Amino acid sequence: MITDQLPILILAVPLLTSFAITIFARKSPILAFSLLLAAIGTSFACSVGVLRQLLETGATIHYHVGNWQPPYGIELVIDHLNAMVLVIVSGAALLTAVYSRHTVPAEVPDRFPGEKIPERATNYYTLYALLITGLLGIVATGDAFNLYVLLEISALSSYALLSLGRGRAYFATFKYLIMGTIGACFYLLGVGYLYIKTGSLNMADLKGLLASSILLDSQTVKIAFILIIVGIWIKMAFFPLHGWLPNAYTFASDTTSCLVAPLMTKVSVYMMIRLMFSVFSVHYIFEVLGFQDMVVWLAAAAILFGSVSALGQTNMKRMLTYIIVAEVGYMVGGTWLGNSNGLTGATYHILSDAMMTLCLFMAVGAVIYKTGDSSRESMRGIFRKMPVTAVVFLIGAFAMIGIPPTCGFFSKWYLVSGALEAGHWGFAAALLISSLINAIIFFRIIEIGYFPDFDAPAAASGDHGHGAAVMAEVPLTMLLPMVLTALSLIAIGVYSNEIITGLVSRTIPAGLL
Amino acid sequence: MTLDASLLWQFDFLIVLMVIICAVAALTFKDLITSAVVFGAYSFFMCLLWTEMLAVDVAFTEAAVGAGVSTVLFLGTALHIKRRAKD
Amino acid sequence: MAEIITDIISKYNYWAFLILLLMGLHAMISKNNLVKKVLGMSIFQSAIILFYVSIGEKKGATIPILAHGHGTEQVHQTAAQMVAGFVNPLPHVLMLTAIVVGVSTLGVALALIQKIYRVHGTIEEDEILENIKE
Amino acid sequence: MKLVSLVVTLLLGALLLMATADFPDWGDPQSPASLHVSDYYIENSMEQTSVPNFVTSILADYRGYDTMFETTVIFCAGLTVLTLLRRNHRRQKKVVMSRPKRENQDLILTSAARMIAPMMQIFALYVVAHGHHSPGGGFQGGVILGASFILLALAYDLRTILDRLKERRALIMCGIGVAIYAGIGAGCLLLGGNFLDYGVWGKVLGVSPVEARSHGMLGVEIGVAITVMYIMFSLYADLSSGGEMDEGL
Repeated sequence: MITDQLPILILAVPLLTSFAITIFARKSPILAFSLLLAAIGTSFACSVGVLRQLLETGATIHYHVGNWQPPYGIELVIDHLNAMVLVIVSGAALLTAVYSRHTVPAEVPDRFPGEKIPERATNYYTLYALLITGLLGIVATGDAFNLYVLLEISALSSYALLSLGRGRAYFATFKYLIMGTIGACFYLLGVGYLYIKTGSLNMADLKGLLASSILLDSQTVKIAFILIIVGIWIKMAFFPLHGWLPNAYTFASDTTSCLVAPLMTKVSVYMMIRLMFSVFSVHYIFEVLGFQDMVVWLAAAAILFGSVSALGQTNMKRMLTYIIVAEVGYMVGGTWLGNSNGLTGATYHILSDAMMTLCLFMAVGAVIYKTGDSSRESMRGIFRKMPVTAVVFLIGAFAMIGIPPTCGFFSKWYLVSGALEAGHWGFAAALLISSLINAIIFFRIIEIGYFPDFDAPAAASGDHGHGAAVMAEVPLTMLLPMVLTALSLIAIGVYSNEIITGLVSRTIPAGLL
Repeated sequence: MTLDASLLWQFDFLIVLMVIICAVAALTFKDLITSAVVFGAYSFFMCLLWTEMLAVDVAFTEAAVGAGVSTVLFLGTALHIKRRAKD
Repeated sequence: MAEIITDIISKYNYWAFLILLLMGLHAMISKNNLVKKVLGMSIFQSAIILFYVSIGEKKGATIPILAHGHGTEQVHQTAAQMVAGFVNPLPHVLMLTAIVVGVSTLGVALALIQKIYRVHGTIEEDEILENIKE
Repeated sequence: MKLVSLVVTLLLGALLLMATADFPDWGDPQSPASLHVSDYYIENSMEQTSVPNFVTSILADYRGYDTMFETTVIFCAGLTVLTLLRRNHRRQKKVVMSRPKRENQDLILTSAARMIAPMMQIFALYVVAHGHHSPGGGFQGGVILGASFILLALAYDLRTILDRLKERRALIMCGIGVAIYAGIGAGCLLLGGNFLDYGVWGKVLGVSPVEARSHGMLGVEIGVAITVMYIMFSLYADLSSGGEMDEGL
């Protein structure tokens, strides 16, 4: 039955499409774009189908690749948590794909003065499909080693996409490559340490084996856990290990930022939650190991560091990248609080933060597309010139600050109540301070955007006359995904109750209060 | 016939020693081309070590990839950039 | 003392793994030259491969290929004997994948280095940072 | 930076040292790693897939899903390097094409390379085809095939080889290689099996499912070999010429 095959179709369709683009569409960016759009659309439809199937039956879906029983073969395991993340990843990828219609030809040109780089746009789309395959694969897999391979696919394709940016992008990407490789290798080493003690690679099987009391206080397993978590922290740019992120994302092309910024860190957070609770257990992490306090303090530091650094930036993209560092702190802290409210907040925040980041990056990308300038001053007069973009930016900013009814409010609500429940005043305070700083950052930009250009000399505004800037919106293919993202922010907020009781609360592992 | 690896531990030990020496040398030489060639030797000793551990497929791959293609890639790059490294 | 020496010798490949791993990591972080960083990365990765291959080792076992695999004659061995007779093939498979990933990363890293050299005119990290500041 | 690195390295070293004492003895046949999952492969590989090389049967069948993505990683790397480095000087293209080939081609080198290359290629094909029974398989064979072209390019020059092995075709071919792999997997979906369940191909090929697994693996290995060969050569061509595709080493 086709419904049985849905889990693999989510991955196989973009994968096969990336090859199809290479083979058939090398000459025609339009054809490549259509193929990509169709593939990610199919993938999104399949993800939604899997989610519906899961909500109807309530039973975790297991898909045995090659018809081999786990732990001998590789299985895809889809429960409520990954079904949600699959929909987010494929949905955000779909929106960005539509958005990329006009931005990619502008940002990844085939022709430069004096030299021609053939087929860059089609290669861009191929790499895009591979990145999405990698991310979806990470989310769907139930095998610890398979996760490493997919991690490397998404990493390699993201290096390629990020390096196709502005001048300094190469060096920034190189640093990311070094850090990313260290992270992935730490993860691989951690899996090896688990393997030497258990002999298994399947996540469910590992969990069963690790529950035995001999392995519970084994030094090797403890170190395996530390290696895996640190590896993932490097990948998600958690506070002391975040050094590569701001530069890599700032100098990337805007479409790439729209794609990579919301998805990579969120998928890493998903990986952390998955490995913490599906390979190790609540008991192991919070009772046997017991360094959650330190991690939550680190998360609080990440939030403060990210927010304060964002405050000092005048380049809009750079500012957003520091906000990502802060947001990673939210999710890591929420997960490590060790109570169900905190984890609910963190899981719900994966959803809302992916959309918020996407929304803001798209809006900033649209402004850069029109003005060619990423500094804060490029926002001047934006409410007149680009009203739709401005409203989208406003909604994204409200969500980031946490103003109801946007979704940012509800995730913060859960995170703060989780922090109070666990008695972590520091984390709660960091959350509130960060909201305050976000408010300052965004209201300053909105102020710049709302008031027209008083200071500019009349000569500069040319024959348009003073204060009568004409409407100059971006093309429809960019407006549509932006508006949809902004609407989704409100929808996720308005239906937060349904999402949390129907979906997020089912992902809370047993044993977490 | 079974090959018992422990019988040959002196030989193994020598290979391990060579691997480490090659790694140190590859990282310390200031001439990138020398480094690249020494790295090829490192890969080759690594491949011998893995053959000793009866991981024939891995050794085969390392011989083809590490000692062969990787070295050529390093050389190809080293010729296109400044050959002397500062450290 | 003798115990320590036998301990070191009996696990010498784990020690080698440790030394190579740390050397690679140190080079990746501290080397100034980008090619050297990449060399460190390759050593780091092959150290991990060495570790995995060491897991697969079994005393008294042979290479993981069934002899007489061509014919249909029955192999007169119990399952346990058979398992003890071959080294563990699973880590080998995993490491084949890791080697491939390693060479892919190497290729991309070297391509980036060439691009960096074209843009900044140097591949020493401190000089690039100075170049950026200007 | 040196200090930070030293601290990090020593910290990691201490951490890993702590675990070493806890490891099972090296080469212990009773260690958990050799008793839990891997025993299943050793006992059942021959029966279930009719492939005596356990590494091949795990690589291409039990964990074939991993290997598919591994091949994709290679593909991705080749594409990345090409996208990063390739540049054609449009105006000068004609000039480049008519630039004389390397003049100081060494007679001994070229004759030796011409003799070695076909043997390498034959051996590579053997490695691919015989991977079920001996060490080797698609990946190793592909690398050797690629290396034979690299050898020719080193002995002659890059242009001579590129005249025969069109660069533009290389990327298409390696796309086809991975597509063969994924296509064999996706074909199983159409035949009513799970993804990469080669057994169902038996219905089409007219052999038993176990035989079909063996054939499926061979098909997959060929796909891997094609991809790896072209990517290895194109990595060399791009990196050694700085993307200009003229001189090479």
